[in-house]
Amino acid sequence: MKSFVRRFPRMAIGSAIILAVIAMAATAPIFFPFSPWDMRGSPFEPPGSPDFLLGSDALGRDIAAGIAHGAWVSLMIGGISTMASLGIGVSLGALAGYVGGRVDDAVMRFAEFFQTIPSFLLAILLVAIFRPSIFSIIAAIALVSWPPVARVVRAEFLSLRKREFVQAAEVLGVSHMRVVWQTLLPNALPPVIVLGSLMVANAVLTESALSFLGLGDANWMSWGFLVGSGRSVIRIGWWISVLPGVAIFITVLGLNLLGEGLQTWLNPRLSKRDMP
Amino acid sequence: MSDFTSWWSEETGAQELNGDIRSPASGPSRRALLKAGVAAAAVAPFLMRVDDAIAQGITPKRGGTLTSLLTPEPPVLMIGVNAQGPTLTVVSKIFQPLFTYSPTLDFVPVLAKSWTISDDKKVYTFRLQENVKFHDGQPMTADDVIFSAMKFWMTLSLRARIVFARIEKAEATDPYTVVITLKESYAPFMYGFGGTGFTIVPKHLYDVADLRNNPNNAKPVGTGPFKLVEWQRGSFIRLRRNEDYWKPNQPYLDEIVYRIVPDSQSRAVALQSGQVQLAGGNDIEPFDLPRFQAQSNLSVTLKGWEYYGPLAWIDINKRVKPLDDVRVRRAMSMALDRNFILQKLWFNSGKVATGPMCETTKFYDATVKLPPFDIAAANKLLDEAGHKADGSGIRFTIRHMPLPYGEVWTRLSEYFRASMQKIGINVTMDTTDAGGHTARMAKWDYETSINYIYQVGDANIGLEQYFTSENIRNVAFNNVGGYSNPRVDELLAKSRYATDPAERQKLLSEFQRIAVDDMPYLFLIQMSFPTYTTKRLNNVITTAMGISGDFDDVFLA
Amino acid sequence: MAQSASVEAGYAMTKKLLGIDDLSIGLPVYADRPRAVSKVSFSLNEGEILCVVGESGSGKSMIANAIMGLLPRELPVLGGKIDLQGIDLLTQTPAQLRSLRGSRMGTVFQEPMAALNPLMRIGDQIAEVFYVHGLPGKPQQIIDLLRAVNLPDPEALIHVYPHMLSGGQRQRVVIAMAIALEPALLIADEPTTALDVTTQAQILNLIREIQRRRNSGVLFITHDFGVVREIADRVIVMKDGELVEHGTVSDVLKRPSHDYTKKLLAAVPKPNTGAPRPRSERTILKASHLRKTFWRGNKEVAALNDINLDLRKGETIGLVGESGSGKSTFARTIVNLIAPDSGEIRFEGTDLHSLSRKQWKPFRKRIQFLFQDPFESLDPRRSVGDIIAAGPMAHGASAAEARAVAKEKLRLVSLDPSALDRWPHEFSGGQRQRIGIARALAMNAELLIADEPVSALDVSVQAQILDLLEGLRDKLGLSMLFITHDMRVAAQICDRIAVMKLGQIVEEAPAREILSNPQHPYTKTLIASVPGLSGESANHRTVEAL
Amino acid sequence: MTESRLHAMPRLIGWRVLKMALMVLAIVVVNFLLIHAAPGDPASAIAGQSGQADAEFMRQLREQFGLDKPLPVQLWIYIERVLTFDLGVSHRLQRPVLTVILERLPATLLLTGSAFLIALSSGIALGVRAARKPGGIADTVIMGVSLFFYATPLFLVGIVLVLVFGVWLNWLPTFGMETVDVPLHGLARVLDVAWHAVLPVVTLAVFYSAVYVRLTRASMLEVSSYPFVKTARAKGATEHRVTWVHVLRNALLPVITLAGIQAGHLIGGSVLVETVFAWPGIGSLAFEALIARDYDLLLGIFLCTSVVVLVFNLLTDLLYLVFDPRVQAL
Repeated sequence: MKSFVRRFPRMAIGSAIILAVIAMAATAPIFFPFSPWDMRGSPFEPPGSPDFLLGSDALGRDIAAGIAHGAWVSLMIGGISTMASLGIGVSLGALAGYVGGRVDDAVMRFAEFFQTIPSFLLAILLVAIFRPSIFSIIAAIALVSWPPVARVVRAEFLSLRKREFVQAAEVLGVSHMRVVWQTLLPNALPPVIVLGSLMVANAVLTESALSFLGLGDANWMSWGFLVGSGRSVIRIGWWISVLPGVAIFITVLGLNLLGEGLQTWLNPRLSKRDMP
Repeated sequence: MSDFTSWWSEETGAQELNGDIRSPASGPSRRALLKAGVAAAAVAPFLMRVDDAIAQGITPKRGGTLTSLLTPEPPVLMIGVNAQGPTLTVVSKIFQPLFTYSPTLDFVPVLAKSWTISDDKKVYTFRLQENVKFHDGQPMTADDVIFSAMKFWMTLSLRARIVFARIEKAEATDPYTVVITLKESYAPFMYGFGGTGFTIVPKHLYDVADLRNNPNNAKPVGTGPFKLVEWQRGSFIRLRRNEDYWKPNQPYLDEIVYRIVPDSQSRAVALQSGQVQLAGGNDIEPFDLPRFQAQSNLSVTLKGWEYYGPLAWIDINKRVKPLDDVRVRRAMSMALDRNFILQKLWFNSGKVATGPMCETTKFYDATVKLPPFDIAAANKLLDEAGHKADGSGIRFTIRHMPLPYGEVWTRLSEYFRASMQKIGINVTMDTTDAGGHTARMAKWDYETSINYIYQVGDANIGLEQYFTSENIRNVAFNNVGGYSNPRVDELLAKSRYATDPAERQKLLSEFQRIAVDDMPYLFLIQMSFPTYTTKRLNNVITTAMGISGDFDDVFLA
Repeated sequence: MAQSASVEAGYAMTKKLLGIDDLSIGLPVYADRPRAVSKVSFSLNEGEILCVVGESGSGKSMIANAIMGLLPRELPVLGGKIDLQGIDLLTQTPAQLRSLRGSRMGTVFQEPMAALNPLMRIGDQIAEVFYVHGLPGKPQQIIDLLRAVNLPDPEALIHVYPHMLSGGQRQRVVIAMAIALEPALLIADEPTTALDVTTQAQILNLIREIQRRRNSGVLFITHDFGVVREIADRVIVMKDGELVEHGTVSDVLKRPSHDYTKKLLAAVPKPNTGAPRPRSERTILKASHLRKTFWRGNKEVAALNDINLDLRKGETIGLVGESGSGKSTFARTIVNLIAPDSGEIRFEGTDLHSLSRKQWKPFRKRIQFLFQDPFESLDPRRSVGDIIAAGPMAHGASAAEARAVAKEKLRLVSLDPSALDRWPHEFSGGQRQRIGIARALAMNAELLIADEPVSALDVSVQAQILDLLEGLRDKLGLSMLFITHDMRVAAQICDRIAVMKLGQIVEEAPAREILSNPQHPYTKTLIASVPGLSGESANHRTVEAL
Repeated sequence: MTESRLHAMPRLIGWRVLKMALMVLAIVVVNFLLIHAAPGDPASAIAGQSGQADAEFMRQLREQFGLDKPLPVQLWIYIERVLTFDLGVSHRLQRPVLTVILERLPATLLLTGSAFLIALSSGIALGVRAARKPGGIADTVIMGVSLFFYATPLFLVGIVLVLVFGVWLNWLPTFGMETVDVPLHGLARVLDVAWHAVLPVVTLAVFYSAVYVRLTRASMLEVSSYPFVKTARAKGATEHRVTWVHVLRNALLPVITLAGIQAGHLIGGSVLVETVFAWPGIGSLAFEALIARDYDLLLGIFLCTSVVVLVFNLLTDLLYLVFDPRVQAL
């Protein structure tokens, strides 16, 4: 453990941050056993006031409770949307890379299509069309973020297919499904895992940007909502925006560190050199 | 960002009416005053505002540029083609009405020097100013007035169409006299025929088939004290002094620049740092009001909204169970602390609502009161109505569609949800953007929502379409909630044609009482949007139109 | 230094150019031994070629890097002295070293394909050598240099980018850069290892020629005793960072004193001198009129151009050719990794080419493939047991059965059955190639297609694997198609040899016949190019070198 | 050989443009369908804005915008119009969509373009510096700062910059693109616009700069291990020359690729920045158009941004073609 921390300090810090955020989300109902929407005192109490550790917002709601409960929502949106876009991206990328030919062409054109439309604009449009709700937000984020995954998986598959151990499986008479599941996917996964951790970070940021623009789901307390709602009163209560913003920052930082750590961990060639 | 905040609009549907609009000075005294020429005594305080200023030791000063804010950017700068608040704010400097309204909703002459109304309240004779020229140098005459009323406004404006359809004929007896004859007496006529609701456009430029797409819409030509010289979309609008303005030596300002700043924080910064000298309407979020009130170089006023009379309420779809139950609606109303809303969300910019009408609106009845804020009583009422709470304390769940016009409205919806929680009503939010909001309201695809409406002086113009059963239709800004009470239909119909003010008061008082009893809407607050000015700026709010006045006497000291 | 004094005595007439004294180079903490190079001393004279021979990991390249001052940070020089014409290189400042590089010492590296900046024109890259040393570097000088390394049309070549050149051409460019300022010392670090054998011969000749013309000293690093024989004046042998033997080329090759040297020399493949095995009447694999064309960009390349081959039961045919000859394409066509455009491949009478994937499946058991790269051909994410068991399981064996088979096959290739639960990366190259063989034989294949199975291995390991394959072939009665670029390897293990060039088999005959009496001119060139066989030593090559 | 490659360029570009046109067409169709799937239409949005509506009014509006026709017909009409470069008329602004967009586009291009150039140049410079000694002080500081900006939400950066430089220090203008109270001309105007651009450009640039720093550093380290770098050192080239001539030029290739891909991101990011800083560009216009259900305008914006992205991709590919002699096709 100690040597792991010493060899992969980024990954250690990153995982520690993410575990802490998960712990915060999990313990939110214990430390804040009330809805984060409850108006529990006077508005605009600064951080450190007796009732509110991190201050209160324009309606007298507890920012600390909002951050703690919001952690769960932000992580859930990040996690589910990443899972979904990994699902789309991996299947399409695997299909393109394994089948090749016209299927490959079609999939790549499709990905190109999604990459040509500015993704944030598309996300805004999708959320507006499907009405802002947690599902439409997740769907929109997933829909705009799968192309890089598909590209990475496809590239991995293409290069793996030329590798001798994959050809060996073919020569042994292993079925397509087994080749894909047992040989190709496990070997294509490391870059996808790295990408995945960065995508969670991106999803958290995108959700907050959407909420910031007023396209969040008002039934779920999320960090983006807090930042957006506090923005117009930033001069009266800077903490309403800034503290949740710091929470976003720390989480994204943790995810990035985790991603970088994973990259060095999963890629031995980098691990020697890239370690600070 | 949702600074697509409240488009206040002066266009609001209205129905027929007869009879005249009573100014406080009625009868012979009024006629005498009008005969005396440019509306003297009744309107004197408002015409003497310059003298007022002089009396205070401030002499109007020529010159200077006024930089103001504008939110959101108007789509087009042509009166009639668009009726959003920001459009009116700008075009009111370019186009002028026959008369406007004082803060007590009396009439103040502008392009009409004077007018007389026949005893049967059917013939209105307007005497026009004689030295008025359009920005292109053409004189303004009775023909322009008749064209504007009978063609321009009739074609373009839904509300004008409803009011002006009462006109049987409009004639010019001489180049400077217009005689309007109504088919029958119509009580709110004068409230639909003045202010920004009826301004004069040049016939020689607009007497063509397609008014909406008239090329002159891009370069509006009016009679007002300012001309449009530059409009950089998304950035600013620049108005310049009309050198040939019909009031000598006016206007005082050289230029007015409206800056388009979509972000509310940036707007606040601009005001605070002195980059702009005037902000109003939705420019500044209510949260910032106390801060700016405390700032010594700024003055803040809540005046200037008497004509529009914005009233915020929670709209309820009465078809949805259990919202069809008046006891439920009353309980919901009792669970809302309007003082909290006013103080904590609107920072005291306005007053709590007492019923369906604003205090400034004609025939407001101060004796009508909403049931008091009382959570316990509200819970009791719901118990009585048979809506028992389940194990987790929830009686039932309703959906709520927030008004997507800015932060404060979102906060209001959150407050609504939290308040309903206290009486065991679970509220789920059903967010949509502005385009979707109107469409869903029109389709009756909502359970509760928030709206605010403009009363434009008279209940028969600003309110009745929200209450009468003939307005239950799939069109937004009508009775989309499906409220139907035959007595209300009858009262409002009678009030339309009643010629006697006392009778109208009686009818509308009863209407207000029923509206509170039936609670088709949860009336929240009477809003007024603060206007912020640097202290150097004078005479900004002098009429009931607020910052949508013509600014011909505004000056920078 | 004292140690090498006696060796140098015979060369007292010539001037000493480079002296290495007691040189030690460290390794990072996690390495398997403390030092990359340990107390190595030797010297090099003007006009002399000194070969440093050793297997991978022997530290031979580290010496070259240490001389150039280009050791990576984690490999520090721990002690010793490097003296170049009286300059102590280890005490030079980086700037001083820089000015020596290129001017006093030129270097040629192993990877010609990657040794040139892909974004710079050839002329500019050569001119840079002059430029960085403050010299004008006139175009004519560059053209002359390109001509000196026997590159065609040098006037046009200076405008060309590296990717348009072949590996041999690129290596010539690198040599041109190395000799541009006429350095006294030329360091060649495995300069021909990545090249085809005919190209290798040309490059060796070129280095020899340049060295003679300019009387420079060459430090030549290689793993191949054939190359040593070809080019060296003197030899030092390295093992695990230590110098184990040095002497003149004839001394070391003929009378090696150290066991390790003897072992290495013994491992050099030699033609099978035993009695030829009888040829079976039964054809197991017959390829006729096989064609395959690839598109490279917009250029058509015929990888297989009417290939005909007849492999008999129990026979081993060696398919020899240089890179791009189509030999690997042919191998992959047989196992349906590549579909031919036309022609037939009959396995015991069945045309494999026309079979569906399902129909092919039974033949997967009978025809197996052995891959070149032991580090590439095993899935890094599966255990050795799983890797070997994959074949039987794909053909319906239960996990337990397959595991039993895997265990048995591990024994067959002389690996401990405990390897089952270990991971590929825990094994050395030779061991991994054994695992590959176990995998191929897990379903009792009858025909083994071996695609360069020993090319990536060190010479001593190579010998072991060849022995193993030979043993298994005889024990199991395997038929084998053995693809290799190395005529010596083919001569050791094959009954017959087919020579491929540009998608065609130009000559096919019993191994002995091909070696002693090649018919086709290309075969002749190929055999003449085998290092250690050419030049004056070519006369006695069959006796000694092979 | 090289020359023939570049001679083939017009033909290559021709093919590419054809492919781009097909892509744009696909985008038009999909966006059209998406936008029309949204609840609400321009008529209801107009009604919403003006707070008035009756059935006749709505019908007139729908007829005026052609919304009474079946969707496939509307789509066909739209495609026909687009093919003649007629993007229709914004119902809200009462002006041709193309005019509106062309009016706003320069502001966005100025914002994103300068942010892009600043991000790219600073990112590359810092990335090179960081890669010089991995693990050194400079590397740690640069990577730390870039990670900081990489992880901070764009709008938060914007807000904080406004607070610090606009409000507390009052050094820089916080909104708009130029001073309009006093009309400026010539150089004064250019300086004025540049002055206004500082905060929005910096806000947008810091994030992308962080991206380029990280990529450049990784790429530099990767390329440093390539044999040709050793060859260059063996020639006696100075470290400076090795870094800037040999390593950097090769390390830039992936940076160019990423930069090409990020054109779309930049425009997306400009929605936020333009909103926070009241920058009169196309990003904020898009958001307004969406809110107002200004279909034609919205479609036009999507079309134009897609074209901008495609053109940008083409430019980076061309750059690649010129830069990397190995590339044969686009």
